[in-house]
Amino acid sequence: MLDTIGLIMACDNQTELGELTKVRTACAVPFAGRYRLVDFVLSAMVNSEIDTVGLATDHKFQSLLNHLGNGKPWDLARKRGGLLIIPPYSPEVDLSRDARISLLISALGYLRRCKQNYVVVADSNNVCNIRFDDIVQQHIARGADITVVYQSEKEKTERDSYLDCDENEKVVDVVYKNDRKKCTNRIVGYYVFNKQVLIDIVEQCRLHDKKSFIKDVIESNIKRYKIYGWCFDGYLRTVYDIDSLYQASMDLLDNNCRKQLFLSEYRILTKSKDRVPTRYLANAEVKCSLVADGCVIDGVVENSIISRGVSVEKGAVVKNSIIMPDCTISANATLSAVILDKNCNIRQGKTLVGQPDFPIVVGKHRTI
Amino acid sequence: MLDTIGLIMACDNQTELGELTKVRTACAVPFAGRYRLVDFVLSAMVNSEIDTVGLATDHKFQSLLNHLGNGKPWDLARKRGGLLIIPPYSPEVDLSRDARISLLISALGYLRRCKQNYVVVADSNNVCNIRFDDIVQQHIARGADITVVYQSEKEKTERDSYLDCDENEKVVDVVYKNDRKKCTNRIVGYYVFNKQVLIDIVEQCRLHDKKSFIKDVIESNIKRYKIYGWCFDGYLRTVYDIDSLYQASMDLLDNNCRKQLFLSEYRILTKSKDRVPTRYLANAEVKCSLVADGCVIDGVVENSIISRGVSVEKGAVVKNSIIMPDCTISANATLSAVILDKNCNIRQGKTLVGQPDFPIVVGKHRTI
Amino acid sequence: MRKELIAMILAGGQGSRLGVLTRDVAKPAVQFGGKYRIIDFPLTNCALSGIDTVGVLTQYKPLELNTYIGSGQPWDLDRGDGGVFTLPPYMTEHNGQWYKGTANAIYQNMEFIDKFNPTYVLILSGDHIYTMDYSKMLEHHKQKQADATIAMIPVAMEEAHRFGILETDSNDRVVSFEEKPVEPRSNTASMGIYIFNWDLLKAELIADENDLLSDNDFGKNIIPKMLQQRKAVFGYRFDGYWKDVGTVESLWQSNMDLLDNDSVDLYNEDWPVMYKSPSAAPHFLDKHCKLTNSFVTEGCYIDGTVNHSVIFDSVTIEEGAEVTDCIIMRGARICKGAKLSHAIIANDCVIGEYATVGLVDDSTYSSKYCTGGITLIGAGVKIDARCHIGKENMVIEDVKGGQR
Amino acid sequence: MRKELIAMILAGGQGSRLGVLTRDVAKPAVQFGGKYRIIDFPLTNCALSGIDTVGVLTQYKPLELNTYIGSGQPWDLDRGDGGVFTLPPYMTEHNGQWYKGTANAIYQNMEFIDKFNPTYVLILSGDHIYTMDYSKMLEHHKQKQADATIAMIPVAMEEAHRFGILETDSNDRVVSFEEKPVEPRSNTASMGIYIFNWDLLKAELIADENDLLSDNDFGKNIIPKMLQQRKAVFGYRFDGYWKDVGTVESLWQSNMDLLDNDSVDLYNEDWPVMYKSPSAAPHFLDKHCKLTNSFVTEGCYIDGTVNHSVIFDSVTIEEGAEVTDCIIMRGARICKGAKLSHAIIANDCVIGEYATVGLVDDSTYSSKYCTGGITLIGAGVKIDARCHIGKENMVIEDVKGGQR
Repeated sequence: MLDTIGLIMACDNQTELGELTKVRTACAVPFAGRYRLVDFVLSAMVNSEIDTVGLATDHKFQSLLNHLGNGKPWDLARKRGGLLIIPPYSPEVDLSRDARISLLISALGYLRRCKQNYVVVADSNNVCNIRFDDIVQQHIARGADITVVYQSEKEKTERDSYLDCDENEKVVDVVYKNDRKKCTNRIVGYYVFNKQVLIDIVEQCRLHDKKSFIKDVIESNIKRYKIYGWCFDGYLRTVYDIDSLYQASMDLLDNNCRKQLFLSEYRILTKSKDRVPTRYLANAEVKCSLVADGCVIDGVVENSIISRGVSVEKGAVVKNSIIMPDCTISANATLSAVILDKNCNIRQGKTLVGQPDFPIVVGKHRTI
Repeated sequence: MLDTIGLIMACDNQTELGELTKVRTACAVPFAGRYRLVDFVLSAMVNSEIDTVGLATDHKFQSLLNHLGNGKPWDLARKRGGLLIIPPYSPEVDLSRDARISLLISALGYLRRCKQNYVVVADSNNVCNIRFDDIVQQHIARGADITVVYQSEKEKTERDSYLDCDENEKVVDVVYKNDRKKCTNRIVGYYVFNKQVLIDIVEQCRLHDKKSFIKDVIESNIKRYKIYGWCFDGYLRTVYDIDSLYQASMDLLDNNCRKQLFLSEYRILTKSKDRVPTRYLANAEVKCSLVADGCVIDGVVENSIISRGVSVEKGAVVKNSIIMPDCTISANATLSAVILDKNCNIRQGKTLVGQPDFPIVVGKHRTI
Repeated sequence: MRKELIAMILAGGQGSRLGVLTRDVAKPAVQFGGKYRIIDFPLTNCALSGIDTVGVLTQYKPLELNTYIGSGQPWDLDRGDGGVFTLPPYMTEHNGQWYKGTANAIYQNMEFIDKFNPTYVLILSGDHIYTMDYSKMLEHHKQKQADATIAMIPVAMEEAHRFGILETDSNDRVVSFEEKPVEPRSNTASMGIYIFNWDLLKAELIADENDLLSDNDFGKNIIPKMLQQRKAVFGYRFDGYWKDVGTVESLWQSNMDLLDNDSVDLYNEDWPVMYKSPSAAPHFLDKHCKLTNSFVTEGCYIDGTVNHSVIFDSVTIEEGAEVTDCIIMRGARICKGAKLSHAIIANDCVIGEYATVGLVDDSTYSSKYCTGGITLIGAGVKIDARCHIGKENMVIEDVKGGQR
Repeated sequence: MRKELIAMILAGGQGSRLGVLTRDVAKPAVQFGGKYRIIDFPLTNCALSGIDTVGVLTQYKPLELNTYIGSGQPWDLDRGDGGVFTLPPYMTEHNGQWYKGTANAIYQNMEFIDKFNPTYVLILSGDHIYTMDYSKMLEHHKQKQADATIAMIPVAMEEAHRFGILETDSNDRVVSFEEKPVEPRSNTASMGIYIFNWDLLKAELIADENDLLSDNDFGKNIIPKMLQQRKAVFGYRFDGYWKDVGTVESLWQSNMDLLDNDSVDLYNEDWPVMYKSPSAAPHFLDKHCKLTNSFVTEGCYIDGTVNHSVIFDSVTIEEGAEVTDCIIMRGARICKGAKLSHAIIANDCVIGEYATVGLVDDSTYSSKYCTGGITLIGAGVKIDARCHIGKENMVIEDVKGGQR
């Protein structure tokens, strides 16, 4: 067993998912037909044999709580260790502050109580199948205080931060879009900390009312602590907004991406529901689509993600769309480049057409 | 199975437990050596074969969440039904409002989703071993819309409300301390509602910004709905404050009270911990005391409640006190009429003396 | 801990007529309908009928069944006071005895039943597909003040000789019972579902055990003896779907019944058939996929043509493969251009490129277990490319190229 | 699903030398130390050593043991990939066979072990009290590149003839092994804890099964044969508390060891002995209670005098009763004025007013199982008021007033 605990930061700070996060926190957004975003990071913890995991939340966590339960689906229902939900320390949310700082402050008690010496701190909005144990081992071998996971990208974006490392992968600077430096090592939101270092930094943030995770936890500590980078070269996409959610979903239709995510020896786990097998009727024509259980399909489906319990009736056409659980696409309706949240109902013959670079989002429980 | 769901209101509204509720909600206060207050109402639900139970919380619910987990210790870890934690709908708490109204508003979704037709609504600060199924059956037999459980008391107090019933036990009025009416049928905080009636009332409270549970949910509906009383004549004590907590604890030393609470066919369930048996050493002198597992006793204990994992060293004397889990009473220390919260440490030879009508309270983690 | 009713599921049989499908597992553990196992049906029925204490009597290769049942959590049967218990034969101070018959199996577990001190005991067999609310049968039992109640269903007259056949009077009282009669007197068959008053059954079991000539079987001994003694034995009419999946052909047929909507209602929200989920990603249908009138579940990759088939989880069907009227079980791979018809392909089989199963007439692997045109390929078997397995064959070992 | 190490606990034995204590339960289910059962020790050791897959081989009266183990949750052994499995003997197509010996029990479960494809297998017996980190033993096994490793402990020379006795060289390699030798060559005993390379063990088990003269026992057959073949068999020294609780006297003694702090450390936070809690209210000590040098647990009511005794849950000891050097198990009631000394009182016994147990010399119920001055009263037995049960007696049925 690793001398490591996990700390998942389940906040909406980094994401703008509009309608989809109106009644749930971002990491509870349904994804890939039967999962929620948080399943990827939780599974990664378990697959890395980290069996003590804290999940710090801020608000709107009812669906998350229902999804997680006692952690049993991830084998995290333990007497010793297991999954611990860390609700916000105080109900007042300081909106000027990066929510991740608030979550870390809420988690101080948890960090102090655990006996392990290392912490994997992780955002909850990445889609990937990663192993943290390799990173922790490298972290220990290098004698690092902090290890920051990055991904090599083609160019810089407004929203991301980038790592400038020396030839030993030691971090020398954090770089932003407007900085002249060319480096495009995108910080993906997974970190390994020596636990005491993390506690000290968070205490400082609390005392001095620091507001930004990247600036105040990482960047301003480059001199004081040994911070290393660690390059992840597998499939990884961060879900910030509707565009990246849509893109990450379409990636699932690619055999290679899907293989990296789901056909690894290390499985993505989720809460299972008793659904009947999906039933294809006489008029079904389905191609290049990912379909979950419990659906009844009698229409045309192409390049789409169909979640649990969806009905696509005769003559209906669904293309380039993401249909979340328990929606009904009635006879002869047409959807193209649409994201339907749970329990929507598209009536007979109705049409919604978006574009792949401008998908239409329909909120929960809508009938159209 | 009963056509009934449970809704537990876990708020601090009705209680003033000072130090003891600084870091936990009232119903998570340890009681009777190995329980927490919430165990009594939860067990009552399960013993009444109510297997769908919502528990609505407001803030400071970390210890409650840890205690409840997925509900397994109460046999409420179910795929269908089971225990559902209902966190506050919005983090902003309207302090002018009776928290119970806010909790009921948060629970509207849960009430609507469940198919059952009756709801047992229950406060979480009573110590008793009650059966709700008898009450529900009576409720149905009488064709009631609301049934209010009361207890016959000797006199009225400032804080309680009382039911005036006619000869058929139909409620005709709610009476307060200063009212002239003599009636002393104390409302204990357990109610049965026809679900739709409850939903309608709570919707009204939400729309018209009503603030008081007793006034706006019960009293103002006496004309509109059929409200009946139901008299509970077993042992029941409501924990409002340190005095009533102390009294309820001392009741446990009475063989008759203890028998009613713990030796019924219907058991009080709680989360169990792996503790070794309690060990009595050569100098132990223990009388009239309730002692939980995992203690080591080598001193004198009388008329006290000793919780899990407490150490009473040689020469120490503990009388008329409540010692919560994992405290140490060092050699030759003396405690009389003291309530020690968890993890306190009384050093060698130190003395704390309160009085049964003025017990001294020591907060968590104190060393004295 | 007194319970009104507890259930005992007889799950010890091999079910040898299922051929290679029960080589490694007991019959109740046989897979069904894409996601289920046969045992899911009685377990779900118990849970949804409000029965929270269930004993499962095992004997033949119980490992997979035991592991599958586990704590009973998938059926909400992981309870503090009760739950699901697997009950294998065991040794006592004096000796150990295998279960000799259905009645003897219950006899050997009287101590278990007595622990719960039930008023009634429900005896079920673990090898039928049906959904049934046992609480209604119990009501009927109580209302008739019966000593025993037998669930009964009309069957085709020409099939009647395979069942225990009942005659009842106008008050549902059983007047005659014959196990597998040569000349059936009616077409009302016993479903092998009994409710007994426990005190009475216990006395009968003890008497039966002392009768050295008895087969210790409910249908052959206990029920006829009770009738002989003029005990109040009643019938309880059931008219839903009920199928004994005891043969390769009936297993195949009952899967096809699901596709044809002539089966249990899997979509009934008040009676969801519960099971232990294997948990894989949603299935992916690739660009050459043509898929109609079929069940498909998690973890599959399909790029071929599938019609009127039940596809279990994690199956791969490659481009150009054609699967018709088949059952393809967990993890099997149907390679490019293979053609399959009227076949049951067990777990983890590989059907090589351009191989065929169930298309040609050939009796190389013919088997008495395979009737009605159905071909069966046993778990893990590899059929090499371009090999042809004939109709009504049963293959239990790899078939290499060059062999036929 | 490949596991480095899985554990197999042999829990099929009756342990007949425990007399009436194992009349209804297998020995590993016997209660110990106020809250525990013997099986808690190997299960806790497995869980805390990081072993997440454990097979428990049962055969004799397994119901209580199976129910106790349940899903394995109390030991954190309810895992998705692995967990705890109870493994009874079972029927195959050909026949059914009871476990003939320890080696045969493992032989019959080779398929189970192969499912996890482990590199090493840890064989444990379910009837010792000890805490041990098996991961350290595995390290030793790997470091020595052993084929098999046997845990060993020094015992008193005069006791050595009861054990398997080893001799090792300076490198811990085993040079001789003799099961229960008449003239022991050393006082180093096998603890019955073995680690084997699974591939090798499997071959040995198959060979052993084919040897018709073999007792199919690890100590008598497998280990001696491996030494004969000059396999690399190493010893692993253990020097903690380890006690075989195979007799009434040793069970009593090991409970007393707990009271005298000469036992396993139950207070070690890093190695908490885990168990399934029966869950009752805290115990209550009433006004006449005098209680010293004892263990007491939940649900008890004590108003009498208790010294140097282990009191299990829900025991009642009334005013004026005197209990010294006793073990009082779950739910027993010691009535007013009764006196007990050096006795084991099993579950739910009632010792009547002013009765005595273990005080007088009397051999009415004498038994070969009761030695060392210990008296044993079987579960549920009622001793009427003022009856006197002599020392070293074993009572298995109610004793009525007037009888002696």
